[in-house]
Amino acid sequence: MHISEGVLSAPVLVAGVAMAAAGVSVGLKKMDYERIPQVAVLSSAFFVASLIHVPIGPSNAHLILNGINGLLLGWLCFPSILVALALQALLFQFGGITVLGINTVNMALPGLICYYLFSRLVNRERGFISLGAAFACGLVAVFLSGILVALSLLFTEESFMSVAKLIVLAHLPVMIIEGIITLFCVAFLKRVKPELLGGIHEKGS
Amino acid sequence: MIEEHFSTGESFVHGLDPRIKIIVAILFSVVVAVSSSFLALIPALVVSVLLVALTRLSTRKVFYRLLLVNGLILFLWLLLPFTFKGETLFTIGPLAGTKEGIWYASRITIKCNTILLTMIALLATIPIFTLGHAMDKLYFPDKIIHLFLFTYRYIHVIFQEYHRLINAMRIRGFIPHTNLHTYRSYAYLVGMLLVKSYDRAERVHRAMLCRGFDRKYYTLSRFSIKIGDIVYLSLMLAAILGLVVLQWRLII
Amino acid sequence: METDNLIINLEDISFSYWGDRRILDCLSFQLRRGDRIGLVGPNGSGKTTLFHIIMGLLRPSSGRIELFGMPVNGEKDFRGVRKRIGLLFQDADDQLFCPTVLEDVAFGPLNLGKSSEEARDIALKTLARLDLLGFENRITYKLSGGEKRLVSLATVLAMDPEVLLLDEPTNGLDEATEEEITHILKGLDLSCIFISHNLEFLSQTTDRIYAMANGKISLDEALVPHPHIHTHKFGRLPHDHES
Amino acid sequence: METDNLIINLEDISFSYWGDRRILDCLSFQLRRGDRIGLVGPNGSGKTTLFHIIMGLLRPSSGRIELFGMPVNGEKDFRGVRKRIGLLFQDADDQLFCPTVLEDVAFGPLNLGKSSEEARDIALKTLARLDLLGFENRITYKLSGGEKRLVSLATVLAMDPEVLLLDEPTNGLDEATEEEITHILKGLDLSCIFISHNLEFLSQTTDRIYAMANGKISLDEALVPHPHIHTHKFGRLPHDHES
Ligand SMILES: Nc1ncnc2c1ncn2[C@@H]1O[C@H](COP(=O)(O)OP(=O)(O)OP(=O)(O)O)[C@@H](O)[C@H]1O
Ligand SMILES: Nc1ncnc2c1ncn2[C@@H]1O[C@H](COP(=O)(O)OP(=O)(O)OP(=O)(O)O)[C@@H](O)[C@H]1O
Ligand SMILES: [Mg+2]
Ligand SMILES: [Mg+2]
Repeated sequence: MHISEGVLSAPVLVAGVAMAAAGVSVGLKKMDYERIPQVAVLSSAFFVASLIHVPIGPSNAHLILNGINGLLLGWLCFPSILVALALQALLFQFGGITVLGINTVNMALPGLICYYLFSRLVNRERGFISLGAAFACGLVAVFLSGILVALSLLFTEESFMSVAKLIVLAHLPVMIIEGIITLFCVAFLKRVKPELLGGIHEKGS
Repeated sequence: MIEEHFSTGESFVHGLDPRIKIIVAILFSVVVAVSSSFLALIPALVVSVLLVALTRLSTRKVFYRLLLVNGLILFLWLLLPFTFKGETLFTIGPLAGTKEGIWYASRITIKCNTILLTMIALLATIPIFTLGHAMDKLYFPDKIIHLFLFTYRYIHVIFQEYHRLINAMRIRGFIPHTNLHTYRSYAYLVGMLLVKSYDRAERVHRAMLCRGFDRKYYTLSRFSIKIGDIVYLSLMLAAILGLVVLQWRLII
Repeated sequence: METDNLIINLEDISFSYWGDRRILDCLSFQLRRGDRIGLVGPNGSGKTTLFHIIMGLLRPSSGRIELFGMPVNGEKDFRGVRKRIGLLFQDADDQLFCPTVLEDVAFGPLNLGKSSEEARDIALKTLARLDLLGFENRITYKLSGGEKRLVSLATVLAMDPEVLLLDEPTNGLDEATEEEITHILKGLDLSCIFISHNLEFLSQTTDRIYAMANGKISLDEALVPHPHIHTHKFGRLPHDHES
Repeated sequence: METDNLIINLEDISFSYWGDRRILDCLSFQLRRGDRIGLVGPNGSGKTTLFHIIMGLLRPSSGRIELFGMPVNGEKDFRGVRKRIGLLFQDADDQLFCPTVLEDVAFGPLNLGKSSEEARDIALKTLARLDLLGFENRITYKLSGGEKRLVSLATVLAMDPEVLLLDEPTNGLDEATEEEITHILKGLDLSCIFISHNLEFLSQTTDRIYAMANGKISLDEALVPHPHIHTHKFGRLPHDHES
């Protein structure tokens, strides 16, 4: 969920940039040069996946996948998401320069949190624990993103309350779908290429 | 295909040094983003329209881009006038539209469009690869630049891969509905994309090793500042300063 | 009547990608029931593009498409006929996206509205037909190139199509797999179009060969068999040298 | 002495991916200076894997590798010799990772420590040698399949290698491009190994053909030219039919 340009107040924008800078620099530290192609190719995969629209009843929503991004990339999801958002801004004019920081935080921070919450569980042998964790991972990541977007708006202006509520509400169906998709996606990876779930973030460091 | 719609052109703006354009775009956007007074915002909007006019891009294309983004803004227009507290300006049934709400929505509309127009005029007119090289010359961290360039390079490969997979689904009669079969199929699609991407990344890294890659990237890019660049930069700095003054006076 | 047998009828089709040069230029083409046609042409001549247009994955800028005697226009029309035409992609890597072979082969039947049991049944039968029993639980991603081709073919056949469009089915395959595929394709009683650069394969599996160039298709009359110095088939069975 | 000319010497190499079956199984192989060798084998027999082992991109679980008369073990040793061996990857999209053709071709020379001017010069010369002048500023991902192959070859040649390892260089190319590549490769005065399923190509460009199967390599002695019915080359020039 992007926040458009011009909506947020200066303090929120600055806080966004500061937090994004912190996250990205930790991410960059953890990413040695050798792994740039790997992270880049996965970032492009997430960029492309975010162009997929799935139906929800009469409407549809595009995939966000920040849960699984966090799961695969750990801290590296900060630079990964930053780059993907920058390219979306440049190619489609979604979002823009000044909201790049806050948008990155709103999507990457939940990814990172989910990485710490669920990575272990997802990698469990036991099928249902692992799949349950995958579902929760997709769901919680989008939920947190919705909350962060709402908070960004509230910190800007209290009168945004009803807009913020609507946004969280709009995230609810998306949450469930992201949960389901993350579940099946993890099931797929576990069968096809489990080393990917073992994490790109820990290898080589 | 994922296209850069605005990056090619013959205009004066397309020929400017990309470093100058990046600096101006960032400064201008930041000033607009933190401004609140219409006294500053309306001139800023005018400047951004002028900037786009200078690029001689197709008006239709630019307009189309704005239209997409203003969809969201429209949503705010439907909400803000009725949710902001303040002086009632009009009523529709039980809903009371406030002056403050309308002002706020107008402010957002102007800011959003101004920044977008600036981005189109200044950043979207730089080919992405050149943009990467220019950021390198501007001392952005080189890891982020290489990540950026690689990501852009492989977006195309993966987008094509995605397209082929989705076609493979379509020719087998796949029609998306709100059901588990649909979500599972999409999840498999995403999983397959990730796996293929991961393999590709491994092969790319090997290809780099084969050509003597040793954790250092070099670039061949060369830029040079011309008179036109200096003139443009000076004018734009003056304009930005003007906006700051307009905005600042009002704060006092 | 003649027209009853007209399965694919393209009239004056033109197409270009994103304002590029014209890939197809007023192309006309007919496929009748029972036809087995080979299609050759240089890289980039638009053979793959043509197949995608027939399937409605790409839309021509002008021209008329009739499939099974009915004009087709929008996505809706194509959805109806796609089930009756099987397309094998140029790159088998693109066709398989489910984790296991069984799921992939059952995907088509599921989309046709079959229950999971029926779909499973159909999938198993199709695999048996291609001598692929035992592959059900293999991970598609880990199949070899030749196996991927065969499984892709199974996914197409599982939908019980009336026409087959195969895009370079033998590309990148070793001789043994190529022979296997040739053998299977010879045995299928369907109308079909095969794209290939491999003339030997085409001469074995098709009745007529068309050539594509400059955005048009023409019957190739220069197709005359003639003696040609060629090296022996080899490299398939290295234990020959050992035994 | 014999050994002075031994460029690649593999002894008893075994390899498997992630606890899979053994892809290479006690394989031994020699390449001498001036050798031009073709390598064939079914899909998945491990040809690509073998190339990657020679380059040190994958490490064998057992066995000895000697390159240019010296044993190589760790990444360090391989770094030294990689510059002297040029590997063309099976998929050109893996090989071209820089934005423009010029940058991609200059990438190798830059890593060899050349200045940007020198690297630029070398890149331009290599492009000229392959008749690719005018391609410098083309975007790599927008090249056609054949162009990608040729540019990949340029990126390899720009490093001025002593040995060339090409992995299916003609795969998916049409006849014209294939002939062009065949012509270029015939003209190169290097030791080389070409993987291909295309026997005609190999018979034109190599002196000897080895076959790979069951994790081993053996000289294929069945390679004897014999007459064979073949159809004419055709389909290239459709205006023949029109004129
Ligand atoms: N998605 C695309 N976007 C833009 N151009 C494309 C796209 N796909 C193909 N082309 C171009 O269209 C032309 C025809 O491509 P097509 O794949 O139909 O050729 P083909 O005859 O199948 O060639 P090949 O023998 O290599 O498979 C080529 O020049 C190709 O570069
Ligand atoms: N990264 C990998 N991880 C796991 N298995 C792999 C990997 N790469 C290749 N394999 C497997 O190793 C085997 C040998 O692969 P390889 O690519 O060397 O075969 P090849 O002889 O080059 O085949 P082709 O003619 O299809 O190119 C195959 O069974 C393949 O599935
Ligand atoms: Mg094709
Ligand atoms: Mg191979």
